[in-house]
Amino acid sequence: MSFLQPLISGILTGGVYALAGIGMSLVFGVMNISNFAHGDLMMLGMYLAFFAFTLLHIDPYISLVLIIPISFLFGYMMERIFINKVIHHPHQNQILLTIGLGLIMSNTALLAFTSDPKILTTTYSSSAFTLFGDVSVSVPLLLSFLITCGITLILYLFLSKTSTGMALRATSQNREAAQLMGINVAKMSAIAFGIGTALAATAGALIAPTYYIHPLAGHTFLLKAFTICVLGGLGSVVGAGVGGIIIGVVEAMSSTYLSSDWKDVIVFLIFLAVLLLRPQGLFGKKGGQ
Amino acid sequence: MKNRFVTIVAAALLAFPMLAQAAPVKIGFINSITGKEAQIGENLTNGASMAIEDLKAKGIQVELVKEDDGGDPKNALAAYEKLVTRDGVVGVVGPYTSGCANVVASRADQYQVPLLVPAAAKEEITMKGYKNVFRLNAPANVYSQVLMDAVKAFKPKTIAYVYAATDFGVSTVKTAQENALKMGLREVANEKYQQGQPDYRPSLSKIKAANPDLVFLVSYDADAILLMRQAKEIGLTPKAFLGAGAGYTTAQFAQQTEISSLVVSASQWTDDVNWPGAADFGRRYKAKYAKEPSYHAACAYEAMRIMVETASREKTAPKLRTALKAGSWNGILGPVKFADYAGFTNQNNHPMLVQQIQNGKYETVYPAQFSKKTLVYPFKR
Amino acid sequence: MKQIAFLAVLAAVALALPLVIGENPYIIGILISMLMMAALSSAWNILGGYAGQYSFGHAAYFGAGAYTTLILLTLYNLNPLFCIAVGIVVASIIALVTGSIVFRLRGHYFGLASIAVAEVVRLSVLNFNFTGGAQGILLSDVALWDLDLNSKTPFYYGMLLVLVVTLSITAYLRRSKTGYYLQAIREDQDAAASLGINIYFYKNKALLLSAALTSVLGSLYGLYIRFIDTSAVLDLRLSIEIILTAIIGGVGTLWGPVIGALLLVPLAEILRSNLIGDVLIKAGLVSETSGVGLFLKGSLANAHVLLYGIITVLCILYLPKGILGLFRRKK
Amino acid sequence: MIQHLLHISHVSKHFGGNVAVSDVSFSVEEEQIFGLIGPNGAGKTTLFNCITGFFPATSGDVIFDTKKINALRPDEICKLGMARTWQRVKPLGSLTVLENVMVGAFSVTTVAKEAEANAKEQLQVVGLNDYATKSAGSLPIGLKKKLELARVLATRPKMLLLDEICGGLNHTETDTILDIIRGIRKKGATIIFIEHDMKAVTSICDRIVVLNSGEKLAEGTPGEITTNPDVIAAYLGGGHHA
Repeated sequence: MSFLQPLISGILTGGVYALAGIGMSLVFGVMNISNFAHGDLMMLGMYLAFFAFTLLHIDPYISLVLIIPISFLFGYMMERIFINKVIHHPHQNQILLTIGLGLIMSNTALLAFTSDPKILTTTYSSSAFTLFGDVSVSVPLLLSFLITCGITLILYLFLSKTSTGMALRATSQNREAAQLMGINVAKMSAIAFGIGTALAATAGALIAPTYYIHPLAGHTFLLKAFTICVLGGLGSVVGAGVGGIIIGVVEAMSSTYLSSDWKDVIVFLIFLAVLLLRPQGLFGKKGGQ
Repeated sequence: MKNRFVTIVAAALLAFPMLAQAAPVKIGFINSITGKEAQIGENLTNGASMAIEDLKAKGIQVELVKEDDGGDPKNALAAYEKLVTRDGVVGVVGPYTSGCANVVASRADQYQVPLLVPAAAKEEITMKGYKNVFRLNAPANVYSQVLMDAVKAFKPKTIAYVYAATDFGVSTVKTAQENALKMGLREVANEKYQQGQPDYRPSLSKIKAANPDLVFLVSYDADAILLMRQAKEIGLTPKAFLGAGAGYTTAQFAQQTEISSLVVSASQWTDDVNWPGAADFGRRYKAKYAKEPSYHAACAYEAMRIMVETASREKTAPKLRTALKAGSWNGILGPVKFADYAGFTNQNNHPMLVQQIQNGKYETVYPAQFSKKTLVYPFKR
Repeated sequence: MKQIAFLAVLAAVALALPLVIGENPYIIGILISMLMMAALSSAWNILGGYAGQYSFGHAAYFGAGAYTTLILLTLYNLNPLFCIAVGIVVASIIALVTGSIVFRLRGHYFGLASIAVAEVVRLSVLNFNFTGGAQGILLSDVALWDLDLNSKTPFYYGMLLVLVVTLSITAYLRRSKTGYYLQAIREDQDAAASLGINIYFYKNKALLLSAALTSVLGSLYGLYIRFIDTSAVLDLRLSIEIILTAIIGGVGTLWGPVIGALLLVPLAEILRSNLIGDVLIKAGLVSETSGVGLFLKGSLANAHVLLYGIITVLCILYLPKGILGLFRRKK
Repeated sequence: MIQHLLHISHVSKHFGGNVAVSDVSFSVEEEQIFGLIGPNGAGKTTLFNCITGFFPATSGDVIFDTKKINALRPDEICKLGMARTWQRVKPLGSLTVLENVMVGAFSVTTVAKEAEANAKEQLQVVGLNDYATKSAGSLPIGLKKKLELARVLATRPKMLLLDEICGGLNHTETDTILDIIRGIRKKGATIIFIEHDMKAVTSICDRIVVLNSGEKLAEGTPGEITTNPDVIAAYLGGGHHA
C-alpha cells in the first residue's frame, strides 16, 4: 500500500483540525482562557450548515457566508454576557464556566434536535478521484482543505495588516501594556472570542458533509484542538495551522503503520512530550510562560 | 398560599409511597434517555410508549415509572433500587446498555423483582443463573452466527473485521472470530477504532490491501455511514459487507443508497418478517414518530407488552417471575419463551434475521422461513 | 480543635444514620454516592484547594484503584484489602509519573497535561486485553471476613471511613508545616521557593496523598457496583464532577467539598429521577395530560444534564468562591 | 585572605541573545551592608535571581559560605542561609500576616508552635504585631514591605538580599526600615541591598557596587561612589535623579 495514501488523507483531515485549533489558539492568546466549549461551538456550525442545506437548500460550503457572521455574533455575545465576567478569575473557574456553557449548548441541541444523528448528503459527499494510480483523494475533504487555507490566509492578513488585527495581537502579547496603550482590551476579548467561535463553526460546517451531525459531535474535536494549540504554541495562529496538519498526519500514519486504536494515545504522548521538551510549542517564542 | 404550600408538601410525601398500590399495576422502565446511548434510548422509549398505548386500548391499565440511567451503571443501580423499594414496582424493563444491564441483573435476585432486558447484547447477563433476569433479544454471539450462516453457501475464504472499541463491538467480533474459525475462514485484517473519528481511510486502506472476501463491521448509527462512505471512496469492494446490527440497521443508513446498497446486516427484527403484527407495528410506528422503527423499538415494544400483560394478571413479583418463566408469547418478535439452554438462563432463544438493503429498502433474506427475498452475492457497486 | 470536635460529632451522626433509616437501599445508595463524592472532592482538595494545582485528571487515580482491585480479584481472588493496597501502589506510580511531567508546568498547561495523562490511562485500559478493554470487568461475589457485601451497609461505612480519614488528614495538614507550605505554593510559587520550600517535593507529596485516597475510593466503588468500564471510572466527566463539587462548596476549605457533595449528589438524583415533575403532578398543580405535564414528564426528564450545566454557570458567575465563600468574613 | 561570605566570580546571564548581566565579580564580607545600585535595567534584579537560584547564571560562579551554589534551587539556597525579598512584593495573599511569617519560620523547624513563636518575634522586630491576624493581601504597600522583611528574617538567614525594600515608601517609612536593617546587622547578619534611593544607600551601606547595562561600573565606599564621574554620568545619562 502506498505511503502517500495516509499522508494525503492525513493532511486533508488535519486541515479541519487546524481550523478548530486556530480558533482556540486565538482565544487563548488574547484572553488567556482555555475554552472547553469549543467543541460545542463546532457542533453549532454543523447544525447551521445542516439547516442551511435542508431548509434553504444552500450548499454547505457556500453557507459559510451566513455561518461565519452568525457564529461571530454568537461568540461575541457569549463573551459579553458570560466569559468577560470571569476574565480576572482563576483559570479553573474559567474552564468550568466554559464546560458549563458547553453542557448547556449540547443539551439544548439534544432537546431541540434530538439525539438522532443528522447526515448531510451532498452530491459529492463520497466522491473521490485517484492520484498516482492508487491514492484516492476525497473531493469534499480537498475542498474543505482549500477553504481552510483561504480562511487562514485571510485571518493572517487581518491580524497583520488591519488596525484591529494589530490591536488583537498586542493584547495577545501583553494585556496590561495593550491597555496602557489605549487599546480597549475588553472589546478585543469579545472580538477574539467571536472570531474563535466563527472559526470553530466554520470547521464544523466544513466537516459536516463528510461527517455526521450530532449534539455531542464536537467533543471528539475538543481535546484535539487543545493538543494542536499546545503543539503549535498557545496563541500562535500559524503554529496551530501547522499543528493541525501534524496531528492529522500522525493519526493517519499511526493507524496505518501501528494500530488504529492506539492512535489517540500516540497523539496524547506527543502532546505531553511537547509540553515537557518545548512547552512554548513548536512555533511559540521562548520564555512566554 | 399557605394551603398551596401544604398541598405541595403533602404531594412530596406522596411521591415516596412506601407501599405499592393495589391497582393499576406498576412497572419500572430503565433506559438511557441521556448520555452517549441516548439516540438508541429514544427508539426504546418510543417502542415502550406504543406498547403502553396499545395495552390501554385493550383495557389494561398500567402505571409506568420511567428512569434514566444516562448509560452510567451507578445510576442504573440507583434507578432499579428506587423502583423496587420506593415505587414498589412488580417488574422492571431495561436497562438498555450492557454495562447497566449487567449491574442491575446482578442485584435482581437480591430484591426478587423480575427484570426483563429488552435489547442488551452481552452474553454474560443471562449466563450467571440469575432467577429474576429475563432477556428477550438474542445475545451478541447470534449476530455473527446468523450472518455467517447466511453466506456459508457461497464458500467465502477470508474475513476482515472493522469495529468500534465498545462493549458491543468487541463482544460481537470475539464471537465472530469463533464462528469464523469453525467455518474455516482466514482472518486477514482486524481494525478496532475509537468512535467518532472523522477519518477511517487508513484502516480501510489496510483492509483493501488484504483483499478479504467478507468484511465484518460493527458500528453505531453515524459511524456506519462514515465508514461506508469512505470505503466507497477508496474503492473497497469485498464479496460481502456484513454489518452486525446497530448502525447498519437504521433507516437513515438505508436511505444512503449510494453507499448502503447490498450491505448485509443482522437484526433482531424487520418490518417485513412474517411474525404476527410486525408489519402493522412498523406502519403505525412510522405514522406516529415519522421515522422507521429500529429493532430496538420493536424489542422494547414486545418486552413492555409481555411484562405488563403478565404483571397485570399476576400482581406480585414472585408470581410474575413464575409466570414469565412458564409462559410463552407470539407477537411482533415471533415466538418468545424464556428457556435455559447452552449455559443461558431465562433467555429467549430468539431467531435473528439477516437483511440486505435492496433498492433502498431492508429486505429479509435469511433464514428462508422468514424471508421473501434472496441474498445478492457477491457485493457490487 | 473545634474542627476535630465538629468532625467527631458529624461522624457520630453519620455512624448512626443507617440504623435510623433502616433497610432502605435506595436512600443508602444515595448516601453512599454522597459520601464517595465528598471524599473524592476532599481528596482532590488537598492538591487543588490547598496546593492550588487544579488536576483535571483525577479519574485516572480513581480508575487505577477500581481496575487494580477488580483485576486482582477476578484473576487471583486475593483478599480485597490487599487488592485495595495494591491499588494505592498503582495509583501512586501513576501519580509520580504524572507529577514528574506536569509539575514542571504552570497554569493552563498543568490542567491540560493532567487531562492528557488521564486520557492516556483511559485509552490504554480500553485497548489492553487484561483490563477487560471495552467490555469492562464484571465481578462475581466477593468475600471479606463475614461481611455481607451484597448489602450496602459495609460500603456506607467504608466510604464514611475514607471521608473521615481524608478530612482528618486535611484538618491536620492545615495546621502543619506541609499545609502551610502547600498554601504558600498556591499563593505564590516564587515567594514559596525563596522561603526554602521545595516546590516539586511538596506538590508531589500533595498529589501522592490525594491520588492514594482517590484510589481507595475507586476500589470501594468497584467492589460496591461490581462492574467497571472506562466510561464509568476513567472518564473526564468524573474528574470534572469532582472539581465542580469542590468549587461549589468552596475550594481550599475543609468543609467546602463536603457541602458541595451534600448539595450536588441529591440534586443530580432529584433531576435524574424527575422528582420535581412527579411532585408537581402529584400535588395536582399540573395535570399529567396537559401540555405542561407532558413537558415535565417527558422533556424535563431529558433536561437534567442541561440543568446541571445551568447550575454550573450560575455558580461560577455568582458564587465563584463557593457556598462557604458566602459565609467567610471579608478580610 | 579575608573570609568572604559571598563571592561572585565572573557571573553572566544571557536570555537568548540578550545579555542581562555580563562578567560581574565582587565579594561581600560578613556583617557588611552591601549596596547594589544602578539605573533601571542595569541587571540588579537579574543578578539577585542568579545568586538566589531563580535564573541559574549562564557562566561564572556564585560562592556562598565557601560553597558553590550556582546549580542549586532557590529553596536549597534559602536553606543554606541566604534569603531574599522581592521588588514587587509577593505576599501570600489569602494567608494572615502571622501565617506568612510562619511559612518562613518553617524552614528552621517543623513544629508549628515553634514556628509561631519565631514568627511573632519577627513581627515584633518589624513592628507588625498589631496586624498578625489581618490577611496579608489587604495590607498597604509599606506594611507589605515590612512583612517581606519579617518573613525572610524568620528563616534565620546569614545573608539577606533585599530588593528595593524601600521602593514606593515615604521618608518616615524608609527610615523605619533602615533602622530595622541596622538592627538586623547588629545581630550578625550580612545584607545586600538593591536600591534606587541614593540617600538611603549612602547612609546605610559600607560598600557599594554600581551596575550599568549589566556590567560592573564601579565599586567602593559610599564616599568614593558618590564622587565617581562614571557613576554620575551613568545616573545622569540614564535620566535618573539620585
